[in-house]
Amino acid sequence: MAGLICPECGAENPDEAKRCQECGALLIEQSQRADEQPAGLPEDPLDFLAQADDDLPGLLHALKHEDDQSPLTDPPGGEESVPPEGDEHVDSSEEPDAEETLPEWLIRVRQRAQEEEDSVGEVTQKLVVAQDHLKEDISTSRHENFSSWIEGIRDEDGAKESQPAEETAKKAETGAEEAPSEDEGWLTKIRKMEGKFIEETDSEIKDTDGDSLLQWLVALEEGTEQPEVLDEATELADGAPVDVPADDDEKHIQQPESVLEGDELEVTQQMIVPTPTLQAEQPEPPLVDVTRSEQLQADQLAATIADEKAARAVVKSRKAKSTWAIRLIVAVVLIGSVVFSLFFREPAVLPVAPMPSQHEDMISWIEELPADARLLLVFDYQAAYAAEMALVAEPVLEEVIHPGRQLSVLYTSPMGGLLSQALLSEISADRDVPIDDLGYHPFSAFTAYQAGISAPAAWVIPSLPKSGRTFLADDYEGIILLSDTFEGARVWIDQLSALMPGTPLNLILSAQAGPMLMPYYDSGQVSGMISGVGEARNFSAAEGRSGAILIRWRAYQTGILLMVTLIVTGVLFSSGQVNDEGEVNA
Amino acid sequence: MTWTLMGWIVIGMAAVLLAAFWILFRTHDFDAIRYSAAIQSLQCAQSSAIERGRSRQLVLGNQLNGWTYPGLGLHALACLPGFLSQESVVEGGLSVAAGDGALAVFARQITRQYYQQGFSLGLHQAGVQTMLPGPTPWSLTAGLLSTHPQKFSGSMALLGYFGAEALLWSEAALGNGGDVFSAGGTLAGQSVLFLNVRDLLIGERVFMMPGKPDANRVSLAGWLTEDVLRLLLIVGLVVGAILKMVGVL
Amino acid sequence: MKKLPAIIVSVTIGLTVLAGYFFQAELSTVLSLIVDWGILLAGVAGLIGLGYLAQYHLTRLMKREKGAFFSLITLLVFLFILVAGLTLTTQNPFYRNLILNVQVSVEASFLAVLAVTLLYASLKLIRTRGWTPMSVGFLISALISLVLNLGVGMTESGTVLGELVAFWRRLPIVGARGILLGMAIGGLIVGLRVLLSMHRPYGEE
Amino acid sequence: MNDLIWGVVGLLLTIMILSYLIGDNVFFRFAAYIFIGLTAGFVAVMLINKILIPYLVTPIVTGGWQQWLWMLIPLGLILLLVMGQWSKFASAGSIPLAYLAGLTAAVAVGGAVFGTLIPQARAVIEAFDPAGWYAVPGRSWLRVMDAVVMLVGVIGTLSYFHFGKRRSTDDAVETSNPPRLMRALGKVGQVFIGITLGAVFASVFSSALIALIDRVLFVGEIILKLIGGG
Repeated sequence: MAGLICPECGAENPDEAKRCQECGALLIEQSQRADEQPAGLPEDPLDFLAQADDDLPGLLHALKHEDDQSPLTDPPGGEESVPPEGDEHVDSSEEPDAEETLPEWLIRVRQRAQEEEDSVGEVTQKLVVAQDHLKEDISTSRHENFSSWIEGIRDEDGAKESQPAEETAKKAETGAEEAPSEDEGWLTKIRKMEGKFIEETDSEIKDTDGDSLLQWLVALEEGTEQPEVLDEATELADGAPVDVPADDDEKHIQQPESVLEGDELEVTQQMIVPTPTLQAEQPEPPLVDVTRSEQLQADQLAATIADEKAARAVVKSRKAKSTWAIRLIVAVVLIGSVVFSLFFREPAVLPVAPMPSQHEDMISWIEELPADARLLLVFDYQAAYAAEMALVAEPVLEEVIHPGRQLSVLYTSPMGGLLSQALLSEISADRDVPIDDLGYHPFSAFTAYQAGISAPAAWVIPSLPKSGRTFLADDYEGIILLSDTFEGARVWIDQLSALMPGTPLNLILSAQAGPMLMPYYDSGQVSGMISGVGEARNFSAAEGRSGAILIRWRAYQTGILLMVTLIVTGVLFSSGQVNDEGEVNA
Repeated sequence: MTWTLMGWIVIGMAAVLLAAFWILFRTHDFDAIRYSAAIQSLQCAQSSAIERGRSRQLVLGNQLNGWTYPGLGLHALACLPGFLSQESVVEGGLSVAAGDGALAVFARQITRQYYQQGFSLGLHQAGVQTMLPGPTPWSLTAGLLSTHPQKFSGSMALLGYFGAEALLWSEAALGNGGDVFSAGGTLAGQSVLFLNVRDLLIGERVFMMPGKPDANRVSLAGWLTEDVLRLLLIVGLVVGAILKMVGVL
Repeated sequence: MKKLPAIIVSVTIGLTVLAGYFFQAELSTVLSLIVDWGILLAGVAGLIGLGYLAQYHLTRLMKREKGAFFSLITLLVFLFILVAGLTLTTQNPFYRNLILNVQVSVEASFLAVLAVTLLYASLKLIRTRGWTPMSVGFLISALISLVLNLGVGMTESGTVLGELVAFWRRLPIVGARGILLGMAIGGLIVGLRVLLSMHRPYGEE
Repeated sequence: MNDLIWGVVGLLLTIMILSYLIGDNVFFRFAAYIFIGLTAGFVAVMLINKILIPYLVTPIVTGGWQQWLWMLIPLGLILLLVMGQWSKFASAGSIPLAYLAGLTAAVAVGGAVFGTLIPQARAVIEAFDPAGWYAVPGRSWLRVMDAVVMLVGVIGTLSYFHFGKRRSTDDAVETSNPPRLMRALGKVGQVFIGITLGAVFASVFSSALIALIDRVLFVGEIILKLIGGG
């Protein structure tokens, strides 16, 4: 709660102080009279201000409240006569006579101005406190409070316009005379104390005859022609006559910041009077040294904020429940049909289809292999494709792995070593074939780069440490690459054709790797290839070992046909709800 | 003129063009890059995820250096700062996952330095989580699906090198009501995401990503150099085919 | 000033390795050393990445987050496999069977889940992509390729059907070649940006 | 007996992972967490056995003091990389990562040009070799068509990736479409890209289907063994 204000000099004093610290005047009377306020009112009269939005518009409402409830003119019953704050409209249909039309708070202000010598002190205190509040809340945006308050006042003005113009003009003149010059003294003293008002030259002071706050308040109430102060204020604010906005709903106060921060008192006068929209001066943007990255971050933030304001595409709600059900149905149908084909139907019996050229070339290479051939096997697939690779590789490796031949194995995935041992032990279980493990070759891009620059060194540094890499011998009769992806196979094709251009290279691929590697066969870099179970079925049938594949063949056919059916179904059903943009987000 | 020499000419020309455009854009502005609806909706998805308090997931792929798509891992790292700059307005919620140790170490280094230069290091621990859910493609999938189901409800961005397993990640995110954006992946990865990810950049368009929201000089110079090289390649293919037909080449 | 050493190291190593394509004989010795140390650093970074994994699960365990019990399982299995691998070595039959059976079963099951998800996702193709030249091409190509995967149309080369099937099998390579060429140009620019230190992914942006 | 035990282990893990089709549940997470721990442990063993030892320990142990001096460089880089994991020394980690980034970038540039750009462009151009058309008697028109379709398809695909925006001259409004020629060729490119992705999608499904069939067969066999008394 604000401290005690000295009535003499207006200085602020702590609550418990009895005498003013500045001028030594007695403070006690003041505080006791404040305590005697009627119960209905808030404990400290200044609290009106606290309730009224903490700024000067609230001050005015507070002043009006206080007048309606003060003991002097308070009719019995107290509260009722107080118009609820929100209800600004006085019933204009009643026609009060001239004296009654004046609001009681104005009459009371005048009487107190005449009876008590220092009656204005209390009002002054409220003004100063309000000014303190203003200083604290200068940062809060005033415009909203102003506009609602201004609206309220304008409504009141509207209610009063129905009165004859002369009456209001007469009141304005009397009002102006009643507050004679004896008020000037305390007002100028306060201004000097605060040191906040604009240096006015003497001539200006003369012109603003009746420049007291009270007259001004009164003039406001009369709502007659603009008081001179207002003319001055508007000119002072922007130095140019202001054009009143055409339509009503745009009436709002846009006080230029510079004026608000400047003279407090000046501010209080201007803020109360409803001024039409003023052109805000564009403050000169301060020169700030901003680095490019900060500028980018600022732009980014601005873009983010602008983007958030942008109209956002309506995000259609996802029907999670139905998609889960569809997915479950699809799973049950697929697994059910696979189970039925595997366990409840005979293995397929298929005619041997004619061999494509890449198969024929591989078979001829196998037949031409010498008995003691040295072969290099590169395992470049993950454990997920182990089953498929076993199905495709088995018919080829059965023919290739014979006693007397030597195998060297290298792999690129961590599991490659275990997978190669599992596959080779399964195929050559009954044959004694030595297998040389050349190890794990990760980071295939680095090894492919090294393979590409493997020219003999022009000079050697003897003290260099021996490389940890195992070098590939270059006298293999053949290389077999087992791969599950197009990208993995490509790395090794590039390396091996660079390292051993003369050595025949054969590919055993999963279905996923097949389609994109045909050009390597067409260009002759690869001498033979077989990819996927579809081709392996035909290859193994020609070799008379198609048992494992034929067991799975019907289930494989069922799955493929199911996919074809679903694609067509998807096209038929969803062509109606096609993506409305038409153009895809690509 | 051998093919290897032709390769060196391409590298030299690309380096000179890149440096020249980079210097040029220091003084001139250049706004002639096509509008990408996918990148725009990525920004919307991230903003709405931030507003709804949902998490954001960024996957950098499972390989730093691949041979077939060179530079895809480096490209994912180049996009990372663009995702970090959004985090300045939020208190955590972005998790960066990589399926290769080197990628994870690079990502954490970039994130830490970004916070040290820009905001405050204190935010780093609470802010962005860089992790390795699994060291192989399928263990990365297991890590994403099992440890982070609740993290899929916001927006998910897929960058770098990944295969067909990415379909499981995108279905998990879409099933949780999240938004998915993809700018990367092998041919298999892009072909499976073609089915259910609307905001998908295919082929060379994945390289539109870095810096698109706040196109800095380096990205602009890169795009313009790519356009010039692509036009030269198209002209070269046509001229080469004609010369080959007439027997000159 | 602090960034300079890192930039010098990156540009020097990069330009040396790139020059290796041209001066193969002269630089071969140095290059194999540089690549060996690169593989070593990548391996150590891989181990540090596994450290991140252990740290993540350890944090979840210490904070008793939701699912902390599962993190405990992961940490225990990780330590057991690491210690057993270093002591029993990978040639131990029990160790090999354990790794092989778990890896093959789990990864193959994930691939099986992928098969069902592909089936389900194919229903949403047109709703996601709409009718564009690309989605029409995708549809026709997927249907024909699936049928060819059944082994239909496997005829001797030289027949008309055989030639048409061979022509169709070469058609996807056209798009693949275009995509590879495009991504190679993109990869070239990304690599050059690092070599010219316009983009510094080692944390010195 | 040993096989049956491992078979039951495989059976349980398969059913727990396949239960994900019903929804995210405890069993699935249990199997996934075991799998993550096992994979991480095994990868750590492989990295130690196959990289750390042959590339770091062996050269130090078997080499002389000269080799030992050379090995100080990788040792220093590894030390900096490990120190870089603590926030205080974060900038120390930049140097080893710069080494790795430079190496990766150079391999990317070399791989892009010498591994993909040159070979693929060469393959497109060499399809127009008249000698190749008439090498195989009959249906040379098919070879010519092959070459022309390849050229048009590759050019269309590359045009689809065009980044630049069209600067419309008539009303100076910059649209977000590429130039007209690029846009027309891009439409052709879209068809070829769709054909490629469709073929790859079919092959991915074939592989996944085989894995599903294999898992169902495996589960059936183990159950039959358990019912049939092993």
